[in-house]
Amino acid sequence: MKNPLLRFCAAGAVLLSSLLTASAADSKLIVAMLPKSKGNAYFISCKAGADKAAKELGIQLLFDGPTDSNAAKQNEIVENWITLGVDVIAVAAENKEGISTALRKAQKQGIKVLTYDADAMADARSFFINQATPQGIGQTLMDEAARLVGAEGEFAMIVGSLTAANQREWQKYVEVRLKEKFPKMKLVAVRPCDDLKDKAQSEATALLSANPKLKLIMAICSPGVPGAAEAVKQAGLTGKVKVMGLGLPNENKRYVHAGVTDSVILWNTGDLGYLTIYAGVALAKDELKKGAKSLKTGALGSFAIEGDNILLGQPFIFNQSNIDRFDF
Amino acid sequence: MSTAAHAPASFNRYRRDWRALLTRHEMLLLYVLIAEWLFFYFAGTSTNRRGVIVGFGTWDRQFDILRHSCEIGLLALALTPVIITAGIDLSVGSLLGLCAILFGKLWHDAGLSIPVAIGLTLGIGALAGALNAVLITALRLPPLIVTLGTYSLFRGLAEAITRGSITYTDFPETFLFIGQERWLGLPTQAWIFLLVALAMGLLLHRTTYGRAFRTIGLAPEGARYAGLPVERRLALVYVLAGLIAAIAAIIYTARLGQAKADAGTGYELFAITAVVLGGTSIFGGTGTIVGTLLGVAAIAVLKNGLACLPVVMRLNAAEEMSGLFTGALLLAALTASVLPKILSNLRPRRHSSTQSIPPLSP
Amino acid sequence: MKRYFRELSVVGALLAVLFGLAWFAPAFFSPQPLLSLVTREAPTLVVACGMACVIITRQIDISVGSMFSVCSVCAGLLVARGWPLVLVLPASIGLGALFGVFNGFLVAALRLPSIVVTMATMVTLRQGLNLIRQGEFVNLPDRVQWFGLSQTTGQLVLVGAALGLLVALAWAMRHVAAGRYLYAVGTDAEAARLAGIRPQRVTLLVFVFIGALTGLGAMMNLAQSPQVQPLTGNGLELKVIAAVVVGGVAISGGRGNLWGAFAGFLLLACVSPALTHLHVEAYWEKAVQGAIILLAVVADGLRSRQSNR
Amino acid sequence: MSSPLLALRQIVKNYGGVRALRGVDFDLRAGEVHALLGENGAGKSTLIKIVTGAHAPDGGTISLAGQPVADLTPASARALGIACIYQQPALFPDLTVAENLALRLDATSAHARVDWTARRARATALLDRIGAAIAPDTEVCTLSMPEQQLVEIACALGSGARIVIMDEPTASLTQKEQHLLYAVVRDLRKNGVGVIYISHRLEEISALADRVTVLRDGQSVGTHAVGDINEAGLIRLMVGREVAQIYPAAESAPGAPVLSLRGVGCTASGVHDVSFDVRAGEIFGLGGLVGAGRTELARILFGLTPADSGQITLAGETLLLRSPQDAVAHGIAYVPEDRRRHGVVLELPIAQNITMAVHRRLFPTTWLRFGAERALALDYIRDLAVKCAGPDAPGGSLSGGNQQKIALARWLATRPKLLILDEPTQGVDIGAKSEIHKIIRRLAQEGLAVILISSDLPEVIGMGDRIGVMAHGTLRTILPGGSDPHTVMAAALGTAA
Repeated sequence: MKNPLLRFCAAGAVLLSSLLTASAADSKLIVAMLPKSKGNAYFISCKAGADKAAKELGIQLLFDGPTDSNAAKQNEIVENWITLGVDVIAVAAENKEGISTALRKAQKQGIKVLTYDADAMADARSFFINQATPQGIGQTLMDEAARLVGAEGEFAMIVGSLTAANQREWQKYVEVRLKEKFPKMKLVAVRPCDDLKDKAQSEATALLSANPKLKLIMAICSPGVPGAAEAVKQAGLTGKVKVMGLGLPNENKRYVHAGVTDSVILWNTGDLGYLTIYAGVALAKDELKKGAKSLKTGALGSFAIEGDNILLGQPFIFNQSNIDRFDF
Repeated sequence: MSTAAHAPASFNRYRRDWRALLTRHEMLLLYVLIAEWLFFYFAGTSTNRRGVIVGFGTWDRQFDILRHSCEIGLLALALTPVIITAGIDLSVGSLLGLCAILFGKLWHDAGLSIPVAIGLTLGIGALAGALNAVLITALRLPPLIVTLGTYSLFRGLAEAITRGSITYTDFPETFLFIGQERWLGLPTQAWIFLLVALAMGLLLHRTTYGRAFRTIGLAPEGARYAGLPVERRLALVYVLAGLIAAIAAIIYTARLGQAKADAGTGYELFAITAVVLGGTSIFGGTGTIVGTLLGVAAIAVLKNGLACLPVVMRLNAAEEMSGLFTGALLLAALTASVLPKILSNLRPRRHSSTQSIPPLSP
Repeated sequence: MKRYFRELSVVGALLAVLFGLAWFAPAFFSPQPLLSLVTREAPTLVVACGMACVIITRQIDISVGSMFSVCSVCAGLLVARGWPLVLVLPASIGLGALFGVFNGFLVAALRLPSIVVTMATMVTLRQGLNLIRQGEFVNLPDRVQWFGLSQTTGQLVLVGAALGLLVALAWAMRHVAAGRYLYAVGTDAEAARLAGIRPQRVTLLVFVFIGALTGLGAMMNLAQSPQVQPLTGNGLELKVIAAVVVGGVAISGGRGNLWGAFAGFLLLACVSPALTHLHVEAYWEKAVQGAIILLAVVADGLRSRQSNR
Repeated sequence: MSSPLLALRQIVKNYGGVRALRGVDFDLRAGEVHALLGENGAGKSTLIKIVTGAHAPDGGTISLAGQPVADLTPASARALGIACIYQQPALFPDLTVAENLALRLDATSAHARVDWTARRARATALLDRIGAAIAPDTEVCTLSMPEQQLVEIACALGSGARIVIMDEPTASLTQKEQHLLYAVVRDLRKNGVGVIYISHRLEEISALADRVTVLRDGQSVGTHAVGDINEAGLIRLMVGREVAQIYPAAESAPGAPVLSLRGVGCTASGVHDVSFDVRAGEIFGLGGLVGAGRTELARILFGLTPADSGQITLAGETLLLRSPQDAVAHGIAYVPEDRRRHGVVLELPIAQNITMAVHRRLFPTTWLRFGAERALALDYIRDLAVKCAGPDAPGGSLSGGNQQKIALARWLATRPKLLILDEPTQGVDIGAKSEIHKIIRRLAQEGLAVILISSDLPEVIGMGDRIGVMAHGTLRTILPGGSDPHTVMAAALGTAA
């Protein structure tokens, strides 16, 4: 029974493989891009920009990642890419130290490594596409929050999960900035929403009734902003309690127009993806080397390089006046 | 007296038939695994632009699969005896997280040396398993509910202790060796995994403990009437599960170089799937370590192999596809396991109904 | 009194939490926020009712979270395509029921253990949804929220619907023969068969029922916000199972009732907002919930030990 | 004469290899109480299960009031007016009394509204009618065994059935409740109901029944009007053979006392004040009716339900038996009554079943030694002449008698000082039965102290060197072996106490 079965399987596998590999045999440059969490709208919009760049440059783009932020899975995917022999790996690191081992291994195999969105250890990659440092994000968030409430009063934060590393970083810098510059403001609570919009709404509702003096809710995960906005809207506190945070224009447009959400802060994520691909290809073709001062891209012109950081530019503040101009 | 009828010759013939029957599930799984592997070997291997052979059919890939399977594999090993006694332990994934951060804390905050911290962590794992054990054996509570509670509790404690954010990193190279390097040709943790597998295999198949687990799973009352120490054996199973979860935590930490409260989230589900896929009956009594290993391998090969397929790569959906296929594989395995019984029941129609719907087992 | 000791003890714990809140954080009871919180829990309550029925029948369904997500997304897509709500509602319920038929068939006809079957369904549905939607939100037209009613009316309608369903179901579980069949099958399927009940059919139907309720719950969730997130049902299964078990429904079947499950549900649902109101840091939430579940089962264990003596 | 209410013709039923019924004819007229009599295992329970639709017969016809019925199910049997009171109450323990009555009585559709007031009222009425003081809202699991039996009786009464089957209804009833039951039976008869009444209490039968049918080994051995046959005649029909001939006799005198009990009791299991000695080489038969406390006593001796009073001494040593492990460690072995649940693990191989209780001795390092295990198993398979395909065949592949031998072998392997056998020949065919008897006698001959619990009266009398008779949780009397069955039965019934 065993031998015929084996033979049958082998034959089937050969047949199928010839079909499958035939279509993959085009020898395009392969850039693999790893988001923190694939389902997150933030990274989906990154992918849109990356796709555009990939088409312009005629390369193959692999875009894969964990469905939830998970450092272990990120490592596994990178290691898979190493054995797949891709040309460039671009990573948004969930965990700095954790991913770096895998990235160093990739470099050893001659694969070019970039980081975007969140950096790894400096020796584990060539360049970091710096959309904004955690410090910069924290500052911008806090400054905008202070502007909205006149630098005075209580505010609360909604975070993705209690264990998401980048958000803890942002939160840290928000708190640093708060301490330095806004003594009259007070952070009264930090609640997790497990990256669930519905849970963010429940949490925000509870925050509102628990803290009657609350002036503002800052959500630093993208499902959190519309969730908090819906809570404020339902509580009838539109305008009285400000909502702001890190989020995507499309998910928040209706709340911004309704005056519930005041500002949504984000860099142009599409551009981030676009720039990452351009940088990756340049790196693979040896057009981008250490010490370069700028990088030219197709549609977006050139970007400045500072050390090993390629700068995307400052975070962008979307509000009623400009949000309709963006679609991502 | 017809003692002559029991000549050893006739015994041997029967034994062979029976063995074949027992191993049928494992053999089927082995065929599936081989077919899977061959398929991915041919379909998932190619030559890249620089003329290097890449993809599934490389040694590196095989080692990676092994490396990535160790933690879930360990949890599956821990769960095999649990499920053989007709129990279940949902808390192992959470316990992995708790042990990981306690290990980090012991080393980083308490300043203990790595070996001492490892020792203490294993102790904590066993202790946490003992909590499950006490609730299940002394209070006779259903394992499903007890471990559902500790599933929340352990993860919650991990988050509370680290306030969610603390991540322990910068472990010494010597420690990371366990998770990131190779030793004697294989990834270091694979040796630990194989050692635990061997130990569990021996425990389950070569000692009186394994006998007791099986008997308890098949007939808990019968085991009591045979004078077996039912409570003590059951307790042992859960303590062992805790201990192995702690080992998995150490390996996890060493592989990623970090200890964080979210370690091992959702692993319990994959581990249970692997065990059931490996032919261990969720009603208890039957199951082998070899089956569990094959189950783990089938899932791991599927997951990693899919990620190497050009079609799947183009869809950017390796993880979803592997989840989808794993679920389907599990359903197929379950259905295949009852199909012969269903078919044979179809003929004498009414008899079957006396043995009613299986209740929720654990 | 003694018969409902278990349920009453949960109610007692719930009252203690509520009194504690009234004392330390009276703001919890301000009507509008409370209504919003309660509305958010309404869909979960509907699913928990179904779960209570399933567990009373001595089965379990851990695929509800995935079914909830799939129903939500499918219903959302239909609404976004312009289907009228009167058609989407039965479609969502029907889709859930269809999943229920699948689970129920495998459990009742093939006699597979429900925990494994529904685990497989859970993984398959969740990953299938991820594959197709990649986490993308479904944006809904404005007319959907609150079914086009005003917010307060909509909230009241949803809460009313959930409570109405609870009351109706609790009544039916006690006063309609079919409800009693669930207890009979859950207690002893063989004795039930001897009493002329068809256990297989009851099992199949109870899975279909929880599927349909999950579809309904998904619609109730859909009506609360203008967007559907595909992750929406994540973790729902553990939440409702825990609620039902804390409420005194025995995992071994045949024992417990919906009022107890409701009390357990409220108790667990209170934890998170209560911690917020008491300004306890969020890190403790999961640990507190785990401790409540364990306390409930330990109490059960101690009590049954005593009554065995 | 019109056709009988119920007529069974040539009913055959096989369980696996065991022929439980081999062509039984039976009929029941309206307004009569027809007693069904027979030893344990004669096929009474099987016959009842067929009439109630719980099991389908393998052959024969069933007709109700002249109409043949095929494919009887529990539901259709109920719809046709057949009600049954089982020996073990088949109630739902977590539901209330009223609820249980309703589930058993109402063949309503699933949509039907449940009227609790009416349910309670009916339950109260029914319970009142049989004079039982049970509140309808009590959960059945909180009721005592006799109370549960009363609920069963109320159930049968309320069913409005044409045929009521009572399977040893008085087994666990007290005197007062028995009289309630008799009144119910007479009441039913007066209303034209046919009652099939199963009992071991012969005086009950002569007081209640109109006709009596005796079953033996799955066949009917005669139907008589109660007035035409006396108790002695019935016992002769039931036993069917001369007792002394077929049981192996003792060849040597027993030795010193091995076990002695002094005032042993356990409140939880209802056993009190039991005192007796068992000597080495002696078979101590323990007789009595079902529910007399024999199995409960055995469970005390095996540490399953520890004694809370009295003193147990084994080979001069006073024992505290708190768990089966204690009992095994002291050389007590117990072959339980429920072979399938407690005795043989059907899924496990024979060898593993045999060595289950000797792990510590056979595998001192906890390391399995398959060779030694196999050798040990083969020894016992040969020694006890177990008919099997080999030591690796699963226990479930064996016939009842051979399973019993396996259960016996497990305990012999522990080399016990005291062997307790609980119904060792129940559900065992005749051939295997006498083999088991020979084995037991041989073991005693080798110096083992044996306690033999059996409901099979001839067995206790024929095998026992002395016979202890239990009733209502205590030892009534000790009779010499080979006593007159009537004396033993009388002691068990308590008539001559």
